[in-house]
Amino acid sequence: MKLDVKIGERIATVELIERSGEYITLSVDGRLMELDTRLVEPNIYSVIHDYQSHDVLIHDGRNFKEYFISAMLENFVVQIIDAEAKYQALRGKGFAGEDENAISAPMPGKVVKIMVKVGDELKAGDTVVIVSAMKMESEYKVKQDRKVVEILVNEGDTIEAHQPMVIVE
Amino acid sequence: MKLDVKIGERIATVELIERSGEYITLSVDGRLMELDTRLVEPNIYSVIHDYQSHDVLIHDGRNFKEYFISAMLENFVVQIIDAEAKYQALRGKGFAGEDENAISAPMPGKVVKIMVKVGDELKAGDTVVIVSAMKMESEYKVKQDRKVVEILVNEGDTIEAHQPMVIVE
Amino acid sequence: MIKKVLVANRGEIAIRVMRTCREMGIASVAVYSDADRNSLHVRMADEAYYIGASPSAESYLVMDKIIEAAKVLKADAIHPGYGFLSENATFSDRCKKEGIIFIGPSSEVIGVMGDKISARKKMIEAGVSVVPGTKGKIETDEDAIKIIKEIGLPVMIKASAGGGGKGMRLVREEKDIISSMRGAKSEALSGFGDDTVYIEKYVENPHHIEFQVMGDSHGNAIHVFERECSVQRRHQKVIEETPSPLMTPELRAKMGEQAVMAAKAVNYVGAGTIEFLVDDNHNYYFLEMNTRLQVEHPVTEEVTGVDLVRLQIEVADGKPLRYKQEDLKQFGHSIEARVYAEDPNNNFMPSPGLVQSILLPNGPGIRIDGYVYSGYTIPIYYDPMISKLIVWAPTRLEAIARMKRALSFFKVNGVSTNLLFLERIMEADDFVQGNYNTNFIAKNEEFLIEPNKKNQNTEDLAMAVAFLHHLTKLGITQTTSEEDHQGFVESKWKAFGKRRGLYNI
Amino acid sequence: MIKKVLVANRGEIAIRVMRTCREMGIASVAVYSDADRNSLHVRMADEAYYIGASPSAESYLVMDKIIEAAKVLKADAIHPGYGFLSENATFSDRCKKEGIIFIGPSSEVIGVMGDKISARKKMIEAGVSVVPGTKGKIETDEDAIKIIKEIGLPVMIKASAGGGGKGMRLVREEKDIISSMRGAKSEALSGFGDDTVYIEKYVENPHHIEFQVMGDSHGNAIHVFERECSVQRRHQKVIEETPSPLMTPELRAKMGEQAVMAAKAVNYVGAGTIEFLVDDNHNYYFLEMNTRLQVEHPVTEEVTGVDLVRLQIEVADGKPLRYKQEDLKQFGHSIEARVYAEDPNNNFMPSPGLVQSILLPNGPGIRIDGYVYSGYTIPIYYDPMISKLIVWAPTRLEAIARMKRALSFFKVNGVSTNLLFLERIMEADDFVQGNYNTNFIAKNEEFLIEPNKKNQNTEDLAMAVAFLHHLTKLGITQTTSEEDHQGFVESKWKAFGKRRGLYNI
Repeated sequence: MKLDVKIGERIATVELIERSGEYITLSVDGRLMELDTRLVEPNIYSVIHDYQSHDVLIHDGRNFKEYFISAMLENFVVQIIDAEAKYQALRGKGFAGEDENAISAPMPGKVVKIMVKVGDELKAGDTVVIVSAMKMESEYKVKQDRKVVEILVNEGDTIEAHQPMVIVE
Repeated sequence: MKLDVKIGERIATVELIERSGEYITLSVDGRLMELDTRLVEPNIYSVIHDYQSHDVLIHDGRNFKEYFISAMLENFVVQIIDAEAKYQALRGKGFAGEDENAISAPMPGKVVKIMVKVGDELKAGDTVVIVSAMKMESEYKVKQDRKVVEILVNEGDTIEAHQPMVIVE
Repeated sequence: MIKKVLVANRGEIAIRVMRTCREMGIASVAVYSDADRNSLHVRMADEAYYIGASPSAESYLVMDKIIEAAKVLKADAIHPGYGFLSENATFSDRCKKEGIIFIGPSSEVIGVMGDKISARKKMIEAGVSVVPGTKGKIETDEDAIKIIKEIGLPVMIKASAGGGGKGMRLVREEKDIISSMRGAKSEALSGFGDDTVYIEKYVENPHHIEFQVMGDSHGNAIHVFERECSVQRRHQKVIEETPSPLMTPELRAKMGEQAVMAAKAVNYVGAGTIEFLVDDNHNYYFLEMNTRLQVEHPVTEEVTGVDLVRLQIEVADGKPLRYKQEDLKQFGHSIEARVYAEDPNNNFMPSPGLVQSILLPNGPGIRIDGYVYSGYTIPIYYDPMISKLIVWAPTRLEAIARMKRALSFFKVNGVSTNLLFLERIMEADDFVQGNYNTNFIAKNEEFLIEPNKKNQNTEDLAMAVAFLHHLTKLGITQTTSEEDHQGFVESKWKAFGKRRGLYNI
Repeated sequence: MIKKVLVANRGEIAIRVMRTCREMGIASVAVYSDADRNSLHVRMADEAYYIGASPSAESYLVMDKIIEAAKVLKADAIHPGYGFLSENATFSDRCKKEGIIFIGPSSEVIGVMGDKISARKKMIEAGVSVVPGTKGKIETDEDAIKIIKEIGLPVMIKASAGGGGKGMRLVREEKDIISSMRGAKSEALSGFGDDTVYIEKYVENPHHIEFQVMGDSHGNAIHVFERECSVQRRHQKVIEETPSPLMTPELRAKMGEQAVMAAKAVNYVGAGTIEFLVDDNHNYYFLEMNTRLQVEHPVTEEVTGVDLVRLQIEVADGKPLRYKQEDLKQFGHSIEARVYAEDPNNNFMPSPGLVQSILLPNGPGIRIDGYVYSGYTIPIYYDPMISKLIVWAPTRLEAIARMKRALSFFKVNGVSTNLLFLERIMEADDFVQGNYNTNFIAKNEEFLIEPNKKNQNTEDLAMAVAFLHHLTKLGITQTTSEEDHQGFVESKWKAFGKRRGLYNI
């Protein structure tokens, strides 16, 4: 089992070499690592690697192949790059299926205002929706010229993190 | 829905009158109670009753119809008495399916010593097994004259709470 | 005699108040909105009363609902916490009319001290040092130059009717006075229809230092020393400590005396805070008074052993203050860090949601005033502050080390937090040296937000864990084998030998 | 210079030591058995080393394994915690031979003070007050009568080779001396093959009071005041506090001086505890010395601000003590309660297992030294103490109130605990009045174990919740409706009206 994994600009090949219960041997860009990993709490792994003890928190990212990781007082955004993602990248859409077609917020909140209607032609930087959470309002904009295809929420709705609100093309 | 419920010597009839989501109306021995109950953590209910706020911990007891409850700095052992339990009681076996045929420990531990073998005739008070947990050894005895029918564990085994170790008749 | 207190608040401060109530043998009443039914303050209260929909304007800010709760459940007193109705003169008055003790000052005192202009006036009368300046209308450019020369540059020209930064001009050089006067006046006229301006001394990168005061209804007032609150992001405090690294015993004595004078000037009853701006030369100026318990009150409690909530309840109940000024001593050092559910790497975007588990640091010298438990969903409606982490240690450097230790063992599993940002503050040279003012976060922003210690090993580890977690999600995993450790080590090394051979080709 | 410490322990004390290491910038190494791979001390350590199977005889007690871990990971020092190898002279010696600093006294000191007989002798030489008596063989009944008259009744006749209560006779009246001598001797002969007996003064229901001492390698020794440890169940401490309610400043000064004399007599380096028996008339007698950190050390830290683990590491590193005797003051009052996973209603049977969630009390004046987290399975192999709850407050009564508050907000979800038992201790008159000795738990057993406040309302509530939970388990439940509160209240009252009508028939 082998996959490419991306952090920032770096893409590394990670390969599973042997797995015996919680004891795992793998390589990262050819560097062998022997890990003793235990899921001690939901989304928290205790990892012992070369006698070093690490508590690693992992959460789902903005899509199926993205993860947010905290370890050793550092934060990482990690993307898994499989065959599908590579195909997308070749077509110029970037890695890890970043779906720029759906406008969403990274946290739960309440839709305060929808600034567009279906069919609107938007200029880069136009605000699409305003979402409020914890006394702070955030504007969600399009980064390039787009057209509004579908609106999936109403003003006043409470939304989940990463829930698509507006589809543009 | 109506069931008899037992704490200590008291047996009360509890009847569900209305349930609307987490808002529940029931009666205990004819006394009406309106409860707002939320499962806030696994096995912990936050209950508001007549404006009183209670945190109620509930855990499974020694059998399917028994529960251990902690509330307001008090501990309770509660038994649900349904038709089957009543039938058992009529036959003189006591309520709530107390299965005196299986010797078990109330906590997890390690079987230190099995003092009997299948076919042994035991006198009341004879020790059947010794279980160790947390540096303390406990002896499990028969309360009346019994015969050993089956031995389900070996010395050195780790056992779960309430796991039957020896069957007597 | 207060026997039941309704806490008109939520979150950590509601719990803080209830803890002291329980210790005093006083029953506590929680109020809650739809979003807060499962909140810890409801679970911990003796009684709980539903007061409306989730937005605070429909629940925690609705006086009628709070009063109704207090009446139905026969609470003797209402503790407002901070925020919400805590500095609302109308609410204080309403409680009084309903025969309920408001644990805080009277509406008159809130009125005088709540308004910055009237507070400034009152303080000048009482002989408290305020920012030098004039409030009289400036008629001519000549008057302006004359006054500014008296005050000394730099100054701030402010529109009397102003607000939100409009009609304000900072003047650093004499040659800019006339153009700035004109600019401020014209902006004030177009902005507020009134070109009245006044002039105040501009305090450069000030320290924000506040004094805790307590007054009782018998005419006694004391101060409980200072808190240094200069670590702020957009006027939001992030770290507070006491003693202030800037403070000297002489300055403390002088400022403390002024704080007590300020409290006595308004016959203050309850807990209050006198905020000062202090410059690097130890000049200090009254800024405002907060007529309530402050978020950062625990650091004061840690170095003095005083329970400020207990004192609040006692003086609200008509009792005299249990401490005289000379009874109070500062012992050791305390720092508070405010833990927010927010993402510092994403413009400090709030991060409400489900907390799957929370692991608190605990141990010696640690106090945690929070309200989040494992399985709790932080609502989207309220403040993102989820916990206050307070440390005490004999010395400031040991307190910093302790705070770093505590932050590194504090795990909130499920939402983003500012824990790493707080940890970086503890590592910033300016902070460690106690050499900082309100400019600290702006000055150190790059250091605080972008940790520059990216470590290849940790990155590899993150990649490995993401890979394994992804396989697990896809179902590509063996079940846990019960193989023992020794057996594993052997088989692992055998496999390793093979692989190493391969890699060496 | 110590830069890396291996902690040869587990549970709360391993974590306690690691916290201070982290604050001192010292790396920490955890060791772990099979049962402890998921334990918090492993998660919190910088490094971790596997040392064997779950039973402590196969892991935490195996010196070779511990030394191997220290060598492989290049630890400069080993902190033994309490229990396990902490008072093992051979281990202290082994560390020395391997060139590893043992954070504790030398094997010679452990040897002398670990043995009660030689410790008693050493203390007599040093002029420390020990229980009056003789260790010379008593030959004749006449000798016995003479000696007992000198010591004064009551006395204990003890077999020299004795143990486990055999060969012991308590003598309260002169007429019983001869028969008791004969009884003790014959029991000693048949029990141990040696009829040598000696005589000691019997201390009636003593207080168990200990003094914390610290010594450095420069000849300095200080005491850090007393701890009252009389609340014991079967010689197991349950509650400790400082200051002792029995103590007077004069007695403290005298006993503290003796404790320092004891430490100096053996050139003690490190943290140690001098245990005394004290009678109601303030007579005190050296009982034994513990040559390690005590479980109950936090109460001392709370009232003095001293970090005892930091001092241990500093003096082990050859540094002089940072405090002189006159630097130390007691401030306020501290109580520790030991939280055990056990069932007080079932003969204190241990209760290991899965902790589904844990909610800690926190807030002002609370310190928690524990090791259990939500989702952790408490292993069956080790001590049932899962947490220490320590409170500080300005006065003893406030500390008791605070402890009660904390206990009532402490929730361990999944295993039985003694939390209610601890709460009852805080409510026992004898405890509240500070009027107790080692007989306290036996005397108050009925009150402590059987809460007599059975409340019909709570019982009804328990029945209702069990009923609802049972229905849920059977699958008889509606899914949660999103109906709002107001709608519910109306429909509920409608239904109520109907039912009430029915019931009134």
